Amino acid sequence: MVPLSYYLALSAILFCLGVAGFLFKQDIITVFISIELMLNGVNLAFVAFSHALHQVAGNVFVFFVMVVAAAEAAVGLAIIIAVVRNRNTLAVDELSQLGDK
Amino acid sequence: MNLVPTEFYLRILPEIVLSVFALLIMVIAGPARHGSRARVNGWLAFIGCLIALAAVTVQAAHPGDAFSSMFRVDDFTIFLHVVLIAATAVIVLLAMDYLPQQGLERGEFYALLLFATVGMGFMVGSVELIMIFIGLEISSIATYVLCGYRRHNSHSTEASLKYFLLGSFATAFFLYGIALLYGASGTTNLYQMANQGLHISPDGISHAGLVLAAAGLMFIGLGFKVSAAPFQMWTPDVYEGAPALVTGFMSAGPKAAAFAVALRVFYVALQDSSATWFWMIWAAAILSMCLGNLGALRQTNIKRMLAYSSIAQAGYVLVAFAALGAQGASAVLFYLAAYVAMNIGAFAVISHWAHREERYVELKDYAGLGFRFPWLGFCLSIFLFSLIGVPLTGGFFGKLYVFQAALHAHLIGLTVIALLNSALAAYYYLRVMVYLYMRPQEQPIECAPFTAPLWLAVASCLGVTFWLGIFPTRALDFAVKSAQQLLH
Amino acid sequence: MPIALHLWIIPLLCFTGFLVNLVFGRRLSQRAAGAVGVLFPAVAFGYALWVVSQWSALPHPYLENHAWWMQTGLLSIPFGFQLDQLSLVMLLIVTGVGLLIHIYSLGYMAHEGGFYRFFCLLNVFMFFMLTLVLANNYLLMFIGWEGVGFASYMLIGFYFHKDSASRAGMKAFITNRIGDFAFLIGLFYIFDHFHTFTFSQLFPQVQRMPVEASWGGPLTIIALLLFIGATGKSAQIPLYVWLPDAMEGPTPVSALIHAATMVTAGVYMVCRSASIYDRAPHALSVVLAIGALTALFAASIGLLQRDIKKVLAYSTVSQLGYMFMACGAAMYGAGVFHLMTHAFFKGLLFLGAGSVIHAMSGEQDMWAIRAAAPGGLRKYAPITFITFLIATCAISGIPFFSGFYSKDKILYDTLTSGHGSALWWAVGTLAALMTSFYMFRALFVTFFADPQAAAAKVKAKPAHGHDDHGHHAPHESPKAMTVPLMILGFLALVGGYIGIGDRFEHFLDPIFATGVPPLPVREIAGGEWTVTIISVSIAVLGLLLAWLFYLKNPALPEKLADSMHGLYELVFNKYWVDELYGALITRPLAAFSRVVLWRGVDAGLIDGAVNGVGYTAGAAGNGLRRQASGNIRSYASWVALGAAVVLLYMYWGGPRV
Amino acid sequence: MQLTLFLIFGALAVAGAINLLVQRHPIYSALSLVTVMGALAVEYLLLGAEFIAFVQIIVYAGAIMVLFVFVIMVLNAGEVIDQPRSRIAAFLGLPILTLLAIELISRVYGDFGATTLTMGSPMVQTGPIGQSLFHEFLLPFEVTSVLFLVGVLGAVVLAARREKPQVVAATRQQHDQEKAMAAAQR
Amino acid sequence: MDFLNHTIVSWTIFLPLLGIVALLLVRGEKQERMTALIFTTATFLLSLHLPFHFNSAEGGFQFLQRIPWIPAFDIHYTVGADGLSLWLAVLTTFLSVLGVLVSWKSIKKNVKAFFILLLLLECGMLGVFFSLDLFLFYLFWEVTLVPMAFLIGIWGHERRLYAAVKFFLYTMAGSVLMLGCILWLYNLSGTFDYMTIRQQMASGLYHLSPGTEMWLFLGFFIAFAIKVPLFPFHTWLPDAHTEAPTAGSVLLAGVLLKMGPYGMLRFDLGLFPNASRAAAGWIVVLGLIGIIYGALVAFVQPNMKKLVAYSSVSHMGFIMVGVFTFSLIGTQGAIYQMLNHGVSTGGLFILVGMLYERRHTFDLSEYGGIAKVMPIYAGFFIWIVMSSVGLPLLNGFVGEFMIMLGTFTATVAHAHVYGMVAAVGVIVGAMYLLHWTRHTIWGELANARNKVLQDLDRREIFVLTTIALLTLFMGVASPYFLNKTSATTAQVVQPFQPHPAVQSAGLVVRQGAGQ
Repeated sequence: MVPLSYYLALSAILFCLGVAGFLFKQDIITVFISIELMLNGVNLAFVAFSHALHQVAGNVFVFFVMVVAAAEAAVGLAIIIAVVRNRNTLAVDELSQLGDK
Repeated sequence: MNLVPTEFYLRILPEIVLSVFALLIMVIAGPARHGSRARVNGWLAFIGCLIALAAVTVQAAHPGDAFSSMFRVDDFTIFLHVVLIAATAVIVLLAMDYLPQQGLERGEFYALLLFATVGMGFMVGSVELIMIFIGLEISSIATYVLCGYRRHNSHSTEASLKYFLLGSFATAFFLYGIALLYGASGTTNLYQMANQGLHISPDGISHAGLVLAAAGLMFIGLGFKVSAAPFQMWTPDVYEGAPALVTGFMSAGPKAAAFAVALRVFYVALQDSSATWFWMIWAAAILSMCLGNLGALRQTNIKRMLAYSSIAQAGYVLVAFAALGAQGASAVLFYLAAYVAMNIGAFAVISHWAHREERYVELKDYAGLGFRFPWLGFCLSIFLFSLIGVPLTGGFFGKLYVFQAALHAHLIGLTVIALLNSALAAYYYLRVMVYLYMRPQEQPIECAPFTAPLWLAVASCLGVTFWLGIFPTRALDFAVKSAQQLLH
Repeated sequence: MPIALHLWIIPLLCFTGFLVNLVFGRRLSQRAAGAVGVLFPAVAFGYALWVVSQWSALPHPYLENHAWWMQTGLLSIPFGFQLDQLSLVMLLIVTGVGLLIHIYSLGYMAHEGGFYRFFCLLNVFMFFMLTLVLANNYLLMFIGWEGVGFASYMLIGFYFHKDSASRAGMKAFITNRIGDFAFLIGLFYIFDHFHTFTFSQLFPQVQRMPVEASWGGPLTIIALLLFIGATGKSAQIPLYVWLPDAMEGPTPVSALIHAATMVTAGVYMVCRSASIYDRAPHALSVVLAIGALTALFAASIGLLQRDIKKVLAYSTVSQLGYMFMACGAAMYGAGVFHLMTHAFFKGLLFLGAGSVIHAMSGEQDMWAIRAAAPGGLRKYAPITFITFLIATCAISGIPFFSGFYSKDKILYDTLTSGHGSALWWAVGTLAALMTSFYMFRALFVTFFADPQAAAAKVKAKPAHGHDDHGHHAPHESPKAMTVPLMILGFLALVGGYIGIGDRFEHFLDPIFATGVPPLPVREIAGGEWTVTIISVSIAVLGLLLAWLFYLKNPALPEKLADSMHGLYELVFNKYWVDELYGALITRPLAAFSRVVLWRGVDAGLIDGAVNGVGYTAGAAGNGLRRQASGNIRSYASWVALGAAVVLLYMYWGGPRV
Repeated sequence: MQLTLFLIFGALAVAGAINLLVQRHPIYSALSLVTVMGALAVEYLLLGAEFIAFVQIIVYAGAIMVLFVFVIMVLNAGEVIDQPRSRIAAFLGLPILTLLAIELISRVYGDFGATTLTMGSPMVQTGPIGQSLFHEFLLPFEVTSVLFLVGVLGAVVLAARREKPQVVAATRQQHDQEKAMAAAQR
Repeated sequence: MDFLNHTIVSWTIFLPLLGIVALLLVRGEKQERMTALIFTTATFLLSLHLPFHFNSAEGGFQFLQRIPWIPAFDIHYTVGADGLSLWLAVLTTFLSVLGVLVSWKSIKKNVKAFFILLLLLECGMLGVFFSLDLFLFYLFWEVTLVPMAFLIGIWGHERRLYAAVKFFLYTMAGSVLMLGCILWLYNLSGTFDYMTIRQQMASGLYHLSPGTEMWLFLGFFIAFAIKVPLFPFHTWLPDAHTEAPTAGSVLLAGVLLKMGPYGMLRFDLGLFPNASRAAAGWIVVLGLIGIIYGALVAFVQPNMKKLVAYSSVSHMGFIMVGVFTFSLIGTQGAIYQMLNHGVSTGGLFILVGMLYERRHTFDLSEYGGIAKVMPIYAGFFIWIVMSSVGLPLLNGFVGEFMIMLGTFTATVAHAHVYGMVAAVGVIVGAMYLLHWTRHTIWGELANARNKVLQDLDRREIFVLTTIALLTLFMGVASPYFLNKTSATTAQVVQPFQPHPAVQSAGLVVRQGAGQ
């Protein structure tokens, strides 16, 4: 007997840790990974709700989220590769050529 | 298992047409990659857009829901389809001028544009959150790629990465909002949420708080996409770094689509809690206008300046958004239409003037342009005037409608701030014209020959800008009807 | 209406002259321009004479109205003219003396530049002056009032290349405007109370009102305001300062405008408003006091002036004071009488002075003239001398000359009238003494050889002369100048006789019968003869003193000046009034405008605020820009912050649904 | 029992996530994420989401994360030893995060505090999921193909090396000409 | 004729636009100048139709034309003329002709664009005066803004950019608030039609609270006050004037400033009588400050154009006082003063421009003794300065006098004080103008570069003669102009009269005067 709220809290924690990763990590790939962590947190919430509501839909949503994550990963990593080719760095803080100085 | 009824496909016909043409381009993009034959891709894409526009009429002839009520064809859908596909058509035309000039001509550009439009089509037509999310992702991913299209340029790739990372970050919030809303209501269909009322979830417990949190989270995602403050920080950098034409596209299409989604979500699904989220919109509107306009004041790069301007423009749309009701929605729609026309028009001129590798995007590069190339200068001026909100242009009538709606909703303070902002904004738009006409040029910059697609594109933007400004009745009626259908 | 006089033709004739010379003057020869300039006033004078011939057949007053000048609501102002005894007198003076001076100018201005321009302006002056005297309402009168001011301004600045001339013109105009300001407010009060400016409608209304006993009565206020206007135009204390400077203009101008006609407009206006003044005894007392004080004050300054025109200018101020004294004593007829004789003799004096200056190639300093004309100028310019002598006698009040009759009348009236008093009579008499002294001083110094001629040196500073004159030996002036001198000499001699037995005043009586019963006349011992004898002795005394000082014993004045050094300096420097005005008003105003208003308030405060808004916006924009550092994680932090705030609001701040 | 499992794997997931944060080398972060995913797969199983649990392992942890690791290898990514330059993230990051976490957790926790889930509820079978994918969710399912297409196209556009050398040369030449022209005009 | 009467206003407004089309078609600077001249002249002649066929007895709108435009907002293209707009429109067309003439030689670059903007400006200004639909009014209001800013910015002098931007932003800031108020009115009434709104406002249909009415009033008022410009909103004016080309200054001073008082009479007084009454005291005080302040600041200006610009502040102060004391005479005077100021100050700017064309400086210290080398110029100079000083028989006096008299005798509180303070303007006005005269055309011809100046040529003489004759005509024949405006003015001031008896008495023209 696990209360729904436990699952939701876990999902929120994971989501927030993802945010933290985005905010604090220094290299692009980890930042991207943090986004995946956030999505995982959301997925957990979907599944938990799906379970609580006795619906299939939530599971399907998670499926779609994964699909999206896959597409995003493909493009995102391609972008990262393009960036690295241009700049030869993976440090997020290095990528601030644009911006008001 | 029943066959899917034909109307369902007719209802998404524009998307199908666009996808088909995008695939076609992908297929022939290989053989026709370079040289004069590359132009075939562009014309193909343009024809695709025209056929898609024709398909919109087919779509319009079959109003109703499709695919388990995931997609809805109503006037709202039609209105935005017209705007978005027309915008893409213009961008395609411009690309035929821009890409060869930049040495970037490859068919994939057009395919990505069309796919992005497909995504936006689904965003505006869907009434179900997951579908909306997927549409959003399609258009976003395509746009991320387009931003980095000049892949050997560090600015372009940096912009792409910034947009991608921050965009995904914001999308995660949006998705979390969807999850919470799903949990609170047991459904992801917006109209179903509206019908059952969000106060009572299937378990019989009120989840009003959760709904509000979901509203906030979704606004973060959507606010990011429309570059509303305080989620606007990415805009200047990405707009500056992306190829000028892509910037034009980004500032128009995805923004309009995201606003459409916001309308559906907030006006339809979340209408019961409007008393709460209203203030969020209200604050975001003020912040967007002020931050956008103030930030633009001292910019020297015209793309960056227009980025800040687009933040401010989002603020004006949010003013209409805050007006609520059919009037607010129709004002949003009308303003978006006008904004798309004038902003793409402005970027058309800018992207043509940018020259190879976008060397000339600083304001000083525009010195004396107005008299050396009178038509180019004239067009840019008209678009800027429209952005300022000078009468006889679509921008003016859009603003008028926005402010009228806001005043109608007794949002006096908001309207006054918006009015003052639009006066403040005049400064930096005018500054461009100061360079165009009032400063002597420092170096003679030659202008690439004006190609037919460019003229066609600019002329249509000009035409629409004036049409919306002088004879707005038809567009206005359409917007009103769309808004009414949205709410029913 | 049996006779239509078409009075409008008279001013318009002069205006035509103005226009003709304005448009074609440059292309006309000097002779033709002069002919045009003289012809139109001549015809006007002829027309005026014809009007006189019709006099007996006319209704009194004769009125005519033409188009509306202004017409809206209650305000309707016609181009309307009025001919009555007063305006008839003025008409004749203006056209007559004016014509003579025009003719004189033909000779005087022959060698000056801008010949056509001079006649142009002289004609336009005539036009405005005639409008002033013929107007049937205050506002039309105001056209003339301002217009003559304009003409005077232009003519004072005739030698525009001289800074002093343009400065003097400006000073005249602005000082006049200060008076006009009060005049205008007086007009506003009139309209506020009576809803009309037309004499024939206004005065009957006024005449139904009682005599006011307080200072605050409407008529008193109106009368005082109008009088302030008059002090501007007629150069009374405190606004007299422009007239001496106005001598920068060509001498005929001084004669016509600043002696004979324009400056008397104030007197004319006060006389015209007799109905109002009669009911405002307080205002009358002010008029009397100001007039008497001005007479004395200006005369005292005249005592020590070295420039012949300046002497005459202060004399004019002083004589105008006499006229106001008459008005202040409610004896308007005497004022007008003096106005007329003054026009003759002062016009003559100025023309004579002009002739002298002409003879001396532009020299104006009396001592310099004396030095440059060995043996006395009278030998070289006998006609000028004789006419000048006549005029001097007239102004000094030597019996049987015109000035004697009018001035004597004024002094007598001041003493005896219910509004007058012995004090002001004494002041007037003292001024008369001074007048006699300084006029004969001028005569002696200018026309008679210095008894110490052998040793004479020009002590005076080099005088400012007319650039256009060459330097020739002293000579008599041409006919064009001497003939008007002679005519005016004749008038100055006999002009007073029409006043014998108060005939002139009785002629004017219908105008000044305002319905207020005259105050009882104060009886004095010996009646009029007492006053006359005193006046005559005073005049002779002045003559003798002048003779003593400047012919008999020329060393005496210096000794006297040394013994009363302070007083001498004070009077010689015209009581420092110009300097006082400059230090108290003109310069502080300019400095205030420049430093406080312009630099401080306008550029600093207001525009500073405007630009400050812009600057603040720009600075705010720059501040915002600093946030756009380009750092992805910073941007994400902003998004997260936004998210946190939004959620916080949704969580805590939002209205519960 | 369920609670225990939930707690164990929940703790594992959180620990993985924290490890992701703490690790300095991206490869360890990626592997930490795989840990999180695995732990979550167990949680999905606890929630009866069999299909999702396996997809999580196979597709997410298997395919997507492999892609990550692959890219990390390709780029030869190492530790980033840069000084952090985002002042706002450094100073405001933690407060913001704390605020956000408190808000989210308390909200979701508070709203469903009373709802408990029983393990007794039936497992979601793969069959119904498939059915709904081709029935109710036909449109999104079809549209994801477009999504993938875009993904592929994007990856190709951005990452593929394929420019023909002579074209590049021609482009350069043109560029140089333009520059020379501009210089001459100056 | 009937057709013409119904469409004349539109013809007048849009003939300049036709001129733009024609300009686009012709080639060659000379032909462009001629085209501009032909079209402005034609517009002027066409606009003369209005006074000749105007029914003076009718206070309402005439030559009405009404075409539905945007039904969704009940926007109509409604144009017409009444006493307020009649002469202002004629003034506009007249000054536009002069604007072309004075630009004949001074504009050397981008001639075509210059005249296009000038014609566009003319169209806008005419539209402002003729519009009877708030939407249309705002539209034309903004249309005037753009060409003016460009005229300043492109063909102006050293600090033209600053001036153009300042002009644009300052005016824009005011007009957006007006837009807000227009929309508010629309939300109240459901229409943009001026006549309908006015009628409904007057009938008290909306039950506006005094506070609301005041805000609405202020929204309109600030836009107009900036345009006037009323102290302390005036600082854009010296900059704009100093930098503008001559034609720009002429039209700016001559017409654009008039849009302020016109708007106040039409909208503020017409729609919000209660608020107008409540705010009048402050406004009159500001106007009075403007009169004296403008004059004093003008007095110390070293720059001729700034001097004239500040003189405008002073003169426009008179108009403000006349408008906001609500007397028939004062308001009539204000209307007349608008015309006078347009002609006289336009003339002054032309005079300045002619000197500038010869010497390329506005610095007062560079001049002096000009009368010696340019006697014809000096003659016109004196004439027009005198018209501005307010010499009776020239135009300036009539307006100023009526304003002061109307103010002094008005029924508002402190009317006497207002009138007296306004009359101080008579003194200070003479001060700065004569000061200017003294240092420009008078004095010694010291500067060697001034010794070779050419006197006016035929074109310049023609321009100045026109103005001079007009000042004279307007100075002596004011009833010709004011009889046509009086019925409308009576309507405007009617709500402000305390007693019906006084007001009807005010309307009766006393025919017997002087007879």
